[in-house]
Amino acid sequence: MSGLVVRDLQVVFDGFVAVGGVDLTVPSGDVRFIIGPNGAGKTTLIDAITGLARATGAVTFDEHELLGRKVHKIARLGVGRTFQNSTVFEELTVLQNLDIAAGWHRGPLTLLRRRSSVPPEVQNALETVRLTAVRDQLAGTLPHGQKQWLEIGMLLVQNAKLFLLDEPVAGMSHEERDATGELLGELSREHTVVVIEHDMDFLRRFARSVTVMHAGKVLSEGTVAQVQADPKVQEVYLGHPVEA
Amino acid sequence: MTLVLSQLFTGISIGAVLLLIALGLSLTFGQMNVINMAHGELIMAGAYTVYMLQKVIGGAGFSLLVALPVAFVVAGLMGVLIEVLLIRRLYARPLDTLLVTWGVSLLLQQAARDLFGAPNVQTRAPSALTGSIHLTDDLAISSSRVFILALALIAVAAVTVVLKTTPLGRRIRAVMQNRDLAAVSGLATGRVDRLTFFIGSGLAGIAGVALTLIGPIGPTMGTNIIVNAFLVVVVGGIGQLKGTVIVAFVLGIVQSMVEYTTTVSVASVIVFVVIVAFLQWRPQGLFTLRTRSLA
Amino acid sequence: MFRIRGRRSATIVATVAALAALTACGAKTDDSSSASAAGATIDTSGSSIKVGLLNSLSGTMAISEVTVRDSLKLAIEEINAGGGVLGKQIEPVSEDGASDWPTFAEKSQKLISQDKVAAVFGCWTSASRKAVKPVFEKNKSLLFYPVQYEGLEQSPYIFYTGATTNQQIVPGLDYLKAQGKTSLYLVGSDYVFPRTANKIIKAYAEANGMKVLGEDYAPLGSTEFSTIANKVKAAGASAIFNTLNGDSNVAFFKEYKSAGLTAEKMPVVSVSIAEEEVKSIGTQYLAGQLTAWNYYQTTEGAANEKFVKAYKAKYGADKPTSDPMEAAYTSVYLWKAMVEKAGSFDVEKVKAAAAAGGITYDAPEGKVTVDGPTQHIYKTARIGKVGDDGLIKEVWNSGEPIKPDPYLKGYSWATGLS
Amino acid sequence: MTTLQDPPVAVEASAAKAPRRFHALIGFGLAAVVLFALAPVALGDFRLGLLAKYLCLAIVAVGIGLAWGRGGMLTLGQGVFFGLGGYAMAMHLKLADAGPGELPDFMQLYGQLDALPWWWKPFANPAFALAATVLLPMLVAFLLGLLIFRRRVRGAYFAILSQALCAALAIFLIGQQGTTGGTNGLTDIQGFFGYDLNDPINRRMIYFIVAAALLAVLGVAWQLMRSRFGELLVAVRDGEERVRFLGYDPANVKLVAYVVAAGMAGLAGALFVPAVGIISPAMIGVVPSIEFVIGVAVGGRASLIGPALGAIAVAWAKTALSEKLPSAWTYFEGLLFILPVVFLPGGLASLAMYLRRRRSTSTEVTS
Repeated sequence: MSGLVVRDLQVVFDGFVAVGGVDLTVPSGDVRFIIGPNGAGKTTLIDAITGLARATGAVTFDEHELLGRKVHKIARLGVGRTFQNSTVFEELTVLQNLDIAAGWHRGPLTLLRRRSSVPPEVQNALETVRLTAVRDQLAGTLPHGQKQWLEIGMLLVQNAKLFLLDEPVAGMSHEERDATGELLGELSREHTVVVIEHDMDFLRRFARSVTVMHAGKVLSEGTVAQVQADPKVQEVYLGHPVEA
Repeated sequence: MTLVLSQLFTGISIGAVLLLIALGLSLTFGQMNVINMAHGELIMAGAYTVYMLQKVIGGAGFSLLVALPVAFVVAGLMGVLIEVLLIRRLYARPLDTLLVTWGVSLLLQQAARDLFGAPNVQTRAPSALTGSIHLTDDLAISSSRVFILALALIAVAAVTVVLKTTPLGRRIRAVMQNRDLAAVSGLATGRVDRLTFFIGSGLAGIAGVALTLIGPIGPTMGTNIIVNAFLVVVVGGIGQLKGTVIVAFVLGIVQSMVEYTTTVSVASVIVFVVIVAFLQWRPQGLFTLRTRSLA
Repeated sequence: MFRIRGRRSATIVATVAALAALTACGAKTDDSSSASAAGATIDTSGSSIKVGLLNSLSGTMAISEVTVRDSLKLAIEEINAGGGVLGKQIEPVSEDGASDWPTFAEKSQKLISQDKVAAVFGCWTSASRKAVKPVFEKNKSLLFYPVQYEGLEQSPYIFYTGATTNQQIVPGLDYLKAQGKTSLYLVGSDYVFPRTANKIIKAYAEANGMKVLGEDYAPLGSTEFSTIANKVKAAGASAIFNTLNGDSNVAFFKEYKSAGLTAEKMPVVSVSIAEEEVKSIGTQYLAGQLTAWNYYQTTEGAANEKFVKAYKAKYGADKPTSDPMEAAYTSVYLWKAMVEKAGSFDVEKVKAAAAAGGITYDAPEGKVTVDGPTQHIYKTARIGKVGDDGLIKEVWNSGEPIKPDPYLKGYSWATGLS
Repeated sequence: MTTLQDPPVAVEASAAKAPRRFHALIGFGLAAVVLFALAPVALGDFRLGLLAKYLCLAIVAVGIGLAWGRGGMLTLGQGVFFGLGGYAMAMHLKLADAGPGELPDFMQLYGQLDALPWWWKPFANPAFALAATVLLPMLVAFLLGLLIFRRRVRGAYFAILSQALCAALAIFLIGQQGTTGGTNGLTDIQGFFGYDLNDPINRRMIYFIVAAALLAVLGVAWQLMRSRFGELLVAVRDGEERVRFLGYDPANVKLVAYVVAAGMAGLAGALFVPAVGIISPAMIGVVPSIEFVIGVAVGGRASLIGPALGAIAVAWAKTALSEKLPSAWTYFEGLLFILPVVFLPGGLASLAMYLRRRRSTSTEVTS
């Protein structure tokens, strides 16, 4: 089936089990939120899918097996991700950032020439993530929210089909969150989106489905309402304002 | 058989020298990720300490014993001075630290030349450390090498104890594993850095004292040994004392065996090839701390 | 546009043709300094005459070469005090070779074409001499080289005032043979002099019934000698011939002593350890060992007493004098003698004066004579023993100055070496 | 042209950009006038010869600027490639000096060889030797880079490994005296492809070749920096892992920059031989290799012209200072490593950029 399929995924660091047997199915077009307390293994799960952490089990995306492939080969299969701390190239302009993200398939001759015009997909992405006005500004000078958008824009031009976003709205203002949420909705028309997030309010408004992780395992899965009603989740989140 | 044994011991003793030199580095480079190219000049400072003390105290054996703590403090303080004045500004730029400390090493070398003169100076070794100990009739090991081996092992043990059991050691490891987190949890990372640097540099001073027994004491004595010492730490793996210890001895034995059967120049090339091959197998060194950071 | 020598290469001509238009504006054929191809211009206009002193004042070789520069300056001062050369005061221009061979070449070019010196004194390592040799030959200018070396060289523009192999190494071997030593172990730094010296030693040993039990080279500056000491000990030779240089000697002798070897059981003959080095290694390790040179601070004679006294008065009572320093000091006086005989500073005339023979000087090492054809000098070989006081005492000498033979043509066993 | 539409804020972006075409053309023109017209007229043969040597060092510096400034690879081993290029050239020139079928002088003296070693033979061919001066270093860099970058050895590890390579190669070359000339290196080179190097006019020709090579190398570096590859290289420097997640293999990107830098160092070494007349292991070891880097740090590691100017300035300062005060040079050199790196990490080039920015903001205010 298309979409992301994870079966019995295990990641072990020096004897410490970070992810212990996770099964996860995200059909294409879904906007899946993954939540869980710190240390639940959320980021490690994404690390394993994208090839950063060594794992056992099986991960397929659109029928391609991902485990065992190198990071850049997985990226070429249409798997894109962002990081908790924004990792745009601060010494390059917004345009340059996007142009690089759009270009892994370029041949040597194109690479060795100067960019003569803005590629159409980059232009589109600039408009989608609303960064046209700051196109020639160094990415390092952007405010935090715009950096996160730039990251999403880079995934767009990268032609990623699966978006793995690690806390994309942390540190954003309310307006920025809303805008980001809407952007996620637009994206889901053509992409599969997986978001790691702590912000419950944001989750309730924009998630289509939710997976709750705890101690390296999947605790609960379903719609927002289903998950909120799950007693196991309430137990884990005791003292956390789930109901609020 | 005797030959193999005596060559094995030679290898172990070369390893002990390497270990003593690399031990300080495994703290400053391994724990703090600071490449201190002036480490060799701190070793030099330790060696000149012996020279000065012999002028003041006399008595070869006694002055050598006194030199151990004095050299530790002298080199340690010099290290702290370098840390405070320069390295502190460069924690985010490790490669720049390399260049800056190379500059420091040039300054210290020239300063030594101006203070003590360009020629090597001589120190006297206590007579107990100039001969050899006969294990059998034809198997003898040099007593200065035994002394250095013992010194190296004691130093390793002491550093291990400090790192594993004392509050300071816990702080050092905390800062190394996550500087930001340690700072947030209220650790004065600046003070921990300075203390780590003091100990690492002080160990260089002790290595300098030991080197007076087997090598020349002069302004350039540090440069000759520093490249190999860095290799030991790199191959041993960052942040891991046991890696440094094992690699120092293995490298010493490989070097002495290859050198015995071929020539020094071939041996140095072979050692380099072995290291590159080894890094193909374990690019992060023999032992690594797995962390979940992006870098 | 360009002066062509020999065959041309099509590829380069093509490249150069592209540049020719550009070069036309720069490469003027009447450029004043291009006259240097015809021979060095020496500035004799003033009341003084410039000479160059080319020594490493920084870097690894500074330790040794600074002492040479000091004794060169001493000789110049003495000559100036005595009225100079041909009525002109000598004005030394000192340059730093920085222990780096290309720098030596650069600085010698500077001394010749900028300072227009009458002669240059200096260089220590063979590598630096090889680097400057083409510069002096090209500019037809003179170099006086004051250090014992490996022979096999005879440049028309270099005077060699240190020993060649038959004045130092061969006498050293003769001495060992006379002492009844039948086997040798060779230890040296990895560069030209030890490798060439050891080749000669092996040929000598073969012809004289001695065995060479092993041969080891350590990189210059190497200070890890435990393996070599092990090899030496295991081989059990009756003597060691040591051509190590600088720092390595310190480490080698410490290791030698640690291995339980002694001067009585297995003496070491060293050819690069002079009084200055004895000081830095320490008599604790060196006492009783042998050296082969042409001069020691203790060499007897009025000329040496005067030299040692003057040197210590100028540079300090604790400063020893040594063979290369003496050869440097002597080289200035020999140049003075040649110039005065020629009656001119002109390089070709000075060379002709030397070639005619009869240039002698009562040097601290004894009377030396310039050998016209080879431009080396006759020197007395002296074997010395390191004493507990750090001085070297002569235990044997060749009796009379030995004729220099850089290519060892007079030794039947040496055929095929050069 | 996108430049015309750039908003004023784009000045900020110039840190990661190569000079614009217009500025670059002016710059190249200016450099050509200085190198080809002014210097040859103003300087005598001796100083011009020195300048040729400095320009060789500048060529190495341009490569280091690319690898280190743009690519983040602090290579402390450029001496290896400089040496390979130099030895390839010197081997050919020695063979040409000796004449067909003859052995070079030092081999007869020290090697006692009857025949040329097999690996010397191809260098008798001028085309092979010329190609080898650049291709041989590039090949070695390629193989080494493949091993090192693929295994993600980087940062300090890479720097130390490249330094160890220098030490090993220098010791190895010294050990093979009979076939490489040992510590002496290859010296006493008389001719350069038929031209007599003792003739001052031909030495001027060498200068012009070196100057042209420097301009060409700057041209290559300029094109690489302004190209998409140049942007990618900066991206790899600042976020190697991030680039990986965009589908690139950063090892390949770094490999290209490293190999190009090695080729430049090889070219510089090859030109150094006729310009100075010697190549020896002393030019390969740890110390000269790290000295190549100071000029780059002083001039501005990430800029185009900074490394070249820095290298020339430092080499000139070394000659000038060591003529007057030899021991002062070592102190000065030590400070050169410390002060610019600590207080002006962008080098002199960043100072120039800072001034330009101040001027441009002040003109904005007034207009």
